[in-house]
Amino acid sequence: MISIQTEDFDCAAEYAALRDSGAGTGAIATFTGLVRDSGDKQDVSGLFLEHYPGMTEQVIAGLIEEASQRWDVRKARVIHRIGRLQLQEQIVFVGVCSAHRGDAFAACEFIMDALKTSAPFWKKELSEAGEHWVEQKASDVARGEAWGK
Amino acid sequence: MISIQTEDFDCAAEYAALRDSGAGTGAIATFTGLVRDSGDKQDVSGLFLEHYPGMTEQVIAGLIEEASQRWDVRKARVIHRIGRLQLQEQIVFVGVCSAHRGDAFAACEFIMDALKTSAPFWKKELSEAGEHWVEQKASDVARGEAWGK
Amino acid sequence: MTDQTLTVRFFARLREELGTEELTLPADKDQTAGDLLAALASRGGPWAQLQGNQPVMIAINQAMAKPGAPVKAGDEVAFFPPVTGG
Amino acid sequence: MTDQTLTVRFFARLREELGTEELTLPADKDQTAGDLLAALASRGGPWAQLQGNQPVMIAINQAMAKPGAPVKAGDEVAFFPPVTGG
Repeated sequence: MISIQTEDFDCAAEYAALRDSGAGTGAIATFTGLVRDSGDKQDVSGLFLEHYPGMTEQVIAGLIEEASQRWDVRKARVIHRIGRLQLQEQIVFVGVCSAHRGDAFAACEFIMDALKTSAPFWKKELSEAGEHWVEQKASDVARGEAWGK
Repeated sequence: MISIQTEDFDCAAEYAALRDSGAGTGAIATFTGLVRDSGDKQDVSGLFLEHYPGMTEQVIAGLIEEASQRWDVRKARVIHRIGRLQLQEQIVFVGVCSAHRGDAFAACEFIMDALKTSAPFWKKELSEAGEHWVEQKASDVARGEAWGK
Repeated sequence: MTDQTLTVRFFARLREELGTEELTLPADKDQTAGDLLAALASRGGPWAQLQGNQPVMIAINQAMAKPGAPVKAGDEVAFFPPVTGG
Repeated sequence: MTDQTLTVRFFARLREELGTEELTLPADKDQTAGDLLAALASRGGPWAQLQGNQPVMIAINQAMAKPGAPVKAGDEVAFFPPVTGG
């Protein structure tokens, strides 16, 4: 399930929903991204997140589908926030449940890494000094490519 | 922080505590293991978990220390239950918060993998057919060794 | 006529710097996304950056595409900077 | 005298099959964990498995150790099957 939303999300509710996925589930891996005080520049006070409605959901659905073909995925959940976010607010949640530990970790990390380089979101960092659009990082591209096909 | 306990744990409270770790935190990775219905044998109805008190805590503290040397780790939390557990109960929780996504994933997965092959816990599977001690899996040993030093 | 036009959308830094969210353009025959980008860049001013040093990503009908991909009437073509979500 | 003995502990399958959680044994001079294991295995019956086909892990004073590691008076030596937590 995929949600793109301005409002915050509740990791506890998401975890409970992931856990409710049958007696064969043995592993749940989750990732949450928070707004940090240092991004491309220092003293970041918040973010503005823009996305491409429609395409975003399609891209993420494709990533979940790919993860499900490569690993045992019982349930996968992706939430990504848009709009204006304050320091330490939650930005993104990826949760995967699986029969096996290795599959849960791999699918969760793959979805997160691939989302960062292929889902159409753009981040603007806000600070007292002004605002600027974040540049894509070579390290993120490398992490995305490392998953191969 | 490390807890070895018979009682269940609350992932929501653990997540909230991990999140409260300063404005430099950008990433939280968690893993939870649940009792599955098929382990070494089928139709598992529960587990009994034994541990070596004292040594367990020392080994896990060493793993967290090693993870903190290898990656950016702002906070790490490990909970492992002992005693009798029913199907789908939570067994283990590992949570790591970090400045960076890659570090959070790596440290969390490393601690979990290394715990499985070095922390003195032993699992007995319970089923209608009887009970038996679980054998260590070659795949777990391989995953542990893959982290090298 | 919708049938003879295509929609062009811009996001993030491009949207801001071009001061444009969306355009409706006549759909030329045998046109690629790269042709469209070149035509827009030739408008000059901020538009020139569409063929500048900074990479421009292309999506056709909400799927990532290469400059050589054909675009036709009715298509939704989007141009944007490399993505930075997550 | 505590000074002249060491404690041996067993866990999990070994604890059950040996019917023993803990032993207090005299501490011999120049003894290794492997010597101790051999001495216990020579008791026969279920004890023979301590030198059987199944691997036996060793901890000395709550840290993993090899069979060649020396054990001395006051030490806590533990023998157990490969671990299976998590």
